[in-house]
Amino acid sequence: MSDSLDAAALLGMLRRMMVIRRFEERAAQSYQQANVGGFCHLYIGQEAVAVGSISALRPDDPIITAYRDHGHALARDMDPRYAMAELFGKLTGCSKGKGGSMHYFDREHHMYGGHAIVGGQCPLGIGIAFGIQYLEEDKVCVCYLGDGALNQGGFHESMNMAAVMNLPIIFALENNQYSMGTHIARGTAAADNLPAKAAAYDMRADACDGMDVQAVYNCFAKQAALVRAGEGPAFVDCQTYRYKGHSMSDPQKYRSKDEVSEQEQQDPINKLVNHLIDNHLCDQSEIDKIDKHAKDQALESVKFANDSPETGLDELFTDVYSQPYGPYKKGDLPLMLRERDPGDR
Amino acid sequence: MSDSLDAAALLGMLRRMMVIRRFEERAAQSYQQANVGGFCHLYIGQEAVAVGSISALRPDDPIITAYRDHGHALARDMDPRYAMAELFGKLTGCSKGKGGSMHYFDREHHMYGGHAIVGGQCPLGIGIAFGIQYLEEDKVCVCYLGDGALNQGGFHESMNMAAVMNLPIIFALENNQYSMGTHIARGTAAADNLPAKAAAYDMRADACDGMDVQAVYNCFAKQAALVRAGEGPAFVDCQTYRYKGHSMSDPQKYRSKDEVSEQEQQDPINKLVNHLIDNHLCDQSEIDKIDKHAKDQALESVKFANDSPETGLDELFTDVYSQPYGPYKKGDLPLMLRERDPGDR
Amino acid sequence: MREIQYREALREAMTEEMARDSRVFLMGEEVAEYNGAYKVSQGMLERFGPKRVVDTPISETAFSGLGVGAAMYGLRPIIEFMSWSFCLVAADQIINNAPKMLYMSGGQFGVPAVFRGNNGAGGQLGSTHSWSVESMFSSVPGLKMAIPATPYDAKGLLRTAIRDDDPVFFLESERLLGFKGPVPPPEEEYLIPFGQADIKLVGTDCTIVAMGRPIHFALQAALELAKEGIHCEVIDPRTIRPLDIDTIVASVRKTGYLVVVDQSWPFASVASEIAMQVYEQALDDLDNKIIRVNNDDVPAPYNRTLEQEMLPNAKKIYEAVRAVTYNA
Amino acid sequence: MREIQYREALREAMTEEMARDSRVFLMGEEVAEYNGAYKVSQGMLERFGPKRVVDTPISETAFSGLGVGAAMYGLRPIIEFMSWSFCLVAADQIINNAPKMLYMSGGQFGVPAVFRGNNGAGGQLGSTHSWSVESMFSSVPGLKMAIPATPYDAKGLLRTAIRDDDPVFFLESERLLGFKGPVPPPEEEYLIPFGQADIKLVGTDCTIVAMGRPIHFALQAALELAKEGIHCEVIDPRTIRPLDIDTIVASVRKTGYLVVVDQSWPFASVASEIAMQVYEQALDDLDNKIIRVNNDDVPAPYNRTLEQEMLPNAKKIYEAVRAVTYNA
Ligand SMILES: Cc1ncc(C[n+]2csc(CCOP(=O)(O)OP(=O)(O)O)c2C)c(N)n1
Ligand SMILES: Cc1ncc(C[n+]2csc(CCOP(=O)(O)OP(=O)(O)O)c2C)c(N)n1
Ligand SMILES: [Mg+2]
Ligand SMILES: [Mg+2]
Repeated sequence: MSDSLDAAALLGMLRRMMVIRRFEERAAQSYQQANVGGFCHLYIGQEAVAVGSISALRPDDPIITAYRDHGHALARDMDPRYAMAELFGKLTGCSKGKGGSMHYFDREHHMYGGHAIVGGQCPLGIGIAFGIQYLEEDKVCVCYLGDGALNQGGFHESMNMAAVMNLPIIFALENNQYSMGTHIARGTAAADNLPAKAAAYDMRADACDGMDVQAVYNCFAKQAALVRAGEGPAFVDCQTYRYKGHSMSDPQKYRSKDEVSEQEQQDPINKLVNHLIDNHLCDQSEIDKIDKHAKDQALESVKFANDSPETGLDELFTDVYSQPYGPYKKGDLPLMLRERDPGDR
Repeated sequence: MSDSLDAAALLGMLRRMMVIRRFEERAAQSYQQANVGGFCHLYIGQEAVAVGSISALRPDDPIITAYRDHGHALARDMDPRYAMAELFGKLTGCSKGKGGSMHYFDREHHMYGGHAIVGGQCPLGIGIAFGIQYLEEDKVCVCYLGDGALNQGGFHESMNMAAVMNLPIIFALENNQYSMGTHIARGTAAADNLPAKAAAYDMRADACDGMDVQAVYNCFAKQAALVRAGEGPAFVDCQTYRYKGHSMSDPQKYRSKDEVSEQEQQDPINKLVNHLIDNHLCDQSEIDKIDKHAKDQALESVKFANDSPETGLDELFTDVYSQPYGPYKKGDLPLMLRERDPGDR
Repeated sequence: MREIQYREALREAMTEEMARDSRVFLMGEEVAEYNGAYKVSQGMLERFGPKRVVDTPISETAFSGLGVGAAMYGLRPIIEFMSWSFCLVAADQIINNAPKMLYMSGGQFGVPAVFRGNNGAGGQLGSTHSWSVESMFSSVPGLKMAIPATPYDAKGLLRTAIRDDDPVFFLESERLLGFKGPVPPPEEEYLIPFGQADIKLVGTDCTIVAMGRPIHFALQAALELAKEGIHCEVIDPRTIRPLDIDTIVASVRKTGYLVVVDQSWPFASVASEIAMQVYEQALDDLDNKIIRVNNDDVPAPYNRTLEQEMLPNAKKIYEAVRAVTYNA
Repeated sequence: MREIQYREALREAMTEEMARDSRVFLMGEEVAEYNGAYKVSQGMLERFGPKRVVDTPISETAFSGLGVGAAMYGLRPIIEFMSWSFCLVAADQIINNAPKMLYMSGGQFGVPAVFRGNNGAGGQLGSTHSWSVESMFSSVPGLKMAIPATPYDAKGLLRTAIRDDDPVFFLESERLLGFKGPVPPPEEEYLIPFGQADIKLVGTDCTIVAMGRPIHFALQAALELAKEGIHCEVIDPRTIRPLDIDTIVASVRKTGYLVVVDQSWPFASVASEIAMQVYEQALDDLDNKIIRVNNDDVPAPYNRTLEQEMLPNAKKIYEAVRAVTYNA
């Protein structure tokens, strides 16, 4: 536990984790009500990873992730209304309802998207890092990936190129132990020695308890500082767990209820709450207030999404080309980038 | 130096290395005379790798390699006539003139091809190894790759799957230090610590002096035995060097003449000759005889290729489908598999 | 006849072929312990064991290449892509290695592998997850391509695919997995030969060619049109490579009109090809131009209404037939 | 006008655009220290330094994805594939990520990247190294595709490609790299807009559409045919996406005959598409069926004679024109 985090900072992280948790609960509910379609992968249980790491970055450090991306967007302070509207497929969504759950983007908050092909974001991540290096900026790119992505060739090629080119990037492994129904030990050789994955590229490896937001914060603060100091890329194993199924339709026969409830004892939100109370950094009423606000925001996001008008069919042919031709038309930017209520964040 | 190799075995290896060397010289000449087209990658300098490793295998252990494949085919005792005819694009070639230099195949000798997409043979290699395991055979697959292939995603995915599934395969890295004009240290992170590439998959790593055919033999004999004993796959770094350019049109500005001639001091053929002479395992006349025979075979292969009739245009539409339809027709097997002169080997 | 689901038909085909030929195995992500991401392989691990029903890491390049290598070695792999959208990371293995090995090796090494999985949009999965690969891959010589639209076809074609000595791209439809239809009982073995179109509906006034899921939209449209006195002949080629152009041409000679439906993008599509071949062979029999109904030429959107609008739906087919037969 | 090689034209386009816009960089295998595997980028490292002319490992997935990510970040990458045949290991990055990012992000992240390299057979490289990707990839919405046949077009189109805000697939020809043609001097800046076909030869009797290297075969055939009194109009679309169908249709309206030449495989090809669109727009103006001249529908063989026979050569084009105009 670092002493660099004061109560305000911790409460900010708590607030974000709670917003994610409550948002995801509403997302699940909306999915069950058939207001959300496609695949919907919830972040519940993993909140500390996105919040801890993103809190350790500067607001303009670019991030990129896989399809389990709600948490990262919200940790980056995307307004939950735009996030929920995206799930509802509305034009008011962060990707204008064209991306859906797996494809959250937020240019203003330097979120380069959720990406749905496993491992496919890694080459993009080194591209962003290359851009930082090329433009000689003092930034760090964080590229999140699931443990399943460890087995994709694109991950390895990207690790190698990041190392060879000394790119300012952190590969943040969200190691929740499962890729769908496959435990990491079944699909990944040397699963008990993940630093070896970085050593193969002479890359710095680190690890943190991904259920402890302060541990995540400290680890990323350290690694981001090293990257900024020119020490080259890093690979961080964030040990975490997802409480819910892989997506909304997962019978979860590959793990026991006991395993899940044992992991739920490690709940990152409870852990931080306990820390705050135990150390008298705040009282329960403050926490209740934060949770209430998170719940309200989540509810409000559903209302916003519901109330948003249906998308016009003409949107089919917008945003295909930046320089349109023939049937293709210029699209408007997402509402999110055009009209933002600063009070709501 | 192992004492398991008697004079006869060593002379057999010498013979094969000399056949490769002389064959490649004729191939180069034929290329310059425009009898050979496409890309032609010579094996000169690397002979000890193919010959040492293949000599350590059983004749029916399957092998597969990249496009620099002449050496492997000849080490596997493909008749040089069929090899040269392939370069000439004749129907009498090992792949009926349809494959060319980069695509030598020999079903009888369990050579599963040269493959021209860098790293593309690795997934095929684990497929062959899977076949061995599935059929419960006592065989080992050797999958050769260049140092450039270390940076292809398919290599990593294959290493991981080989490890996870405990497949009977040896990944034989022909580390000649260059992929075209790129020195391994420029393109590959941790180039000075290649065992780390295997450690990333908890795979056994080994290395050998690829300019010393006995060292290669011993290394592969040991590793093949371990694989057969069920100890799982291995990764072997064979440190070698190519004397000639990457292909026939390489100005070679990326390395100095001194570097090349220094390496030529390590010549694998000379090394074995010296060993044989110094240890009185044979005399110079025997060596001259072997070389003479190799030269004759190479010359004869050119003559055979030249004299082979032109391929008929109807061959365009054969071998496209095993179960032909429409315009597609059944092809004859290569001459090599139909009519073989055992005396010539 | 009993009715079973499309997914059950696929499972039966695999199960029966695996029982028949010990060289056949199934490999893919979550096919074994999870019983299949879409429950296609449910129960197969239990029946055949982990040697023949094999889970893989998320390594499409490695496991599809493994299938090619194992096929060269004499096995008969069935490689499942959870979705064809995920085959793009393995494109080199499946379109360079699989279909060209026999040719490059001068006939020495064939690749009797089946690559199968969900193809086509319709589940609101967004642009990268909604591929229809028929146009892109059917242009590659050396492979075969089947695309069943019913449980009957799914079973009969998959059995043929598994027995075929060449690489077969087998395009299923996630949207159809639960679709039920008549299939003979297991003891009545049947195979559907490749290159034989099926006339799903006999008609006289306009030919509709469609493949895969859109067959059902075509039948829907035909039903509607029949009420209005336009009797469509609905033809399902069932395999795209080989393509049974003869049956299509014969139908066009009869009806004089053609609408081609294809759930991939219009440019250089299977629809373009079929239309072009009909022009080549039956120009004089056509009473009007051919109309193609494809996906709209845009990436697949997530929004449900937009996605439905983008696909070749029954409404579009209906309108195409009305438009093409206006001079009838 | 001075004459320069096709490769020099490419180099000039890159050099001038890099001088003009500091966000433009070139990345690929052997582009820097080796001066380009085919000497296209000769001297560029010296001029622009290793930051902007960047060698990569043999990691097409990583470096083409890097290009997409860098483009999202605001740079203007030129990603060189030593050959388009090697792009298949990177297919997901170039056809899933590059062309769909703008759409999936609701217009937030465009991908102004150019992917370029050698395309097409003819060098006896065998089946896996002889791809012509125009048919396969032109079906993907969100990308643009250019295919220059002359040094003039190479330079003008590549400059446009680099300035374009969308991903451009730029298909060069190894066989043409040494081909010389007139190009204005560097001080005379010119850009060739996408979607504007070029009439390479004006004629009255038959329209030949060809793209890339086969343009030269078409011109050869036209020369021969002119001697026999058949005056062909040879049209080079120059970009396949967007496709200037109007110029083609206008020509067909004039000549009444059409031969389409395409160096990719026939099934579901660009040739099928062009023919189909002409039928759609100008059926009544056609005096005969359209003939396509494609690669033979087989993998590329190594044997030189077979390979030449397989390609759409001048002889095949000549015969196609004779066949199509027999009733003229
Ligand atoms: C290349 C590819 N193959 C398969 C899939 C299907 N798929 C989606 S998520 C997933 C599991 C990924 O697990 P992991 O990377 O651990 O991420 P997590 O779901 O745990 O966040 C799979 C197999 C895909 N999207 N892309
Ligand atoms: C995927 C892919 N990218 C690029 C190429 C072009 N290429 C052919 S050989 C080669 C260098 C390979 O070097 P290495 O693996 O070390 O083998 P070596 O030539 O030294 O035997 C390259 C870049 C290719 N064939 N495949
Ligand atoms: Mg996981
Ligand atoms: Mg090398």
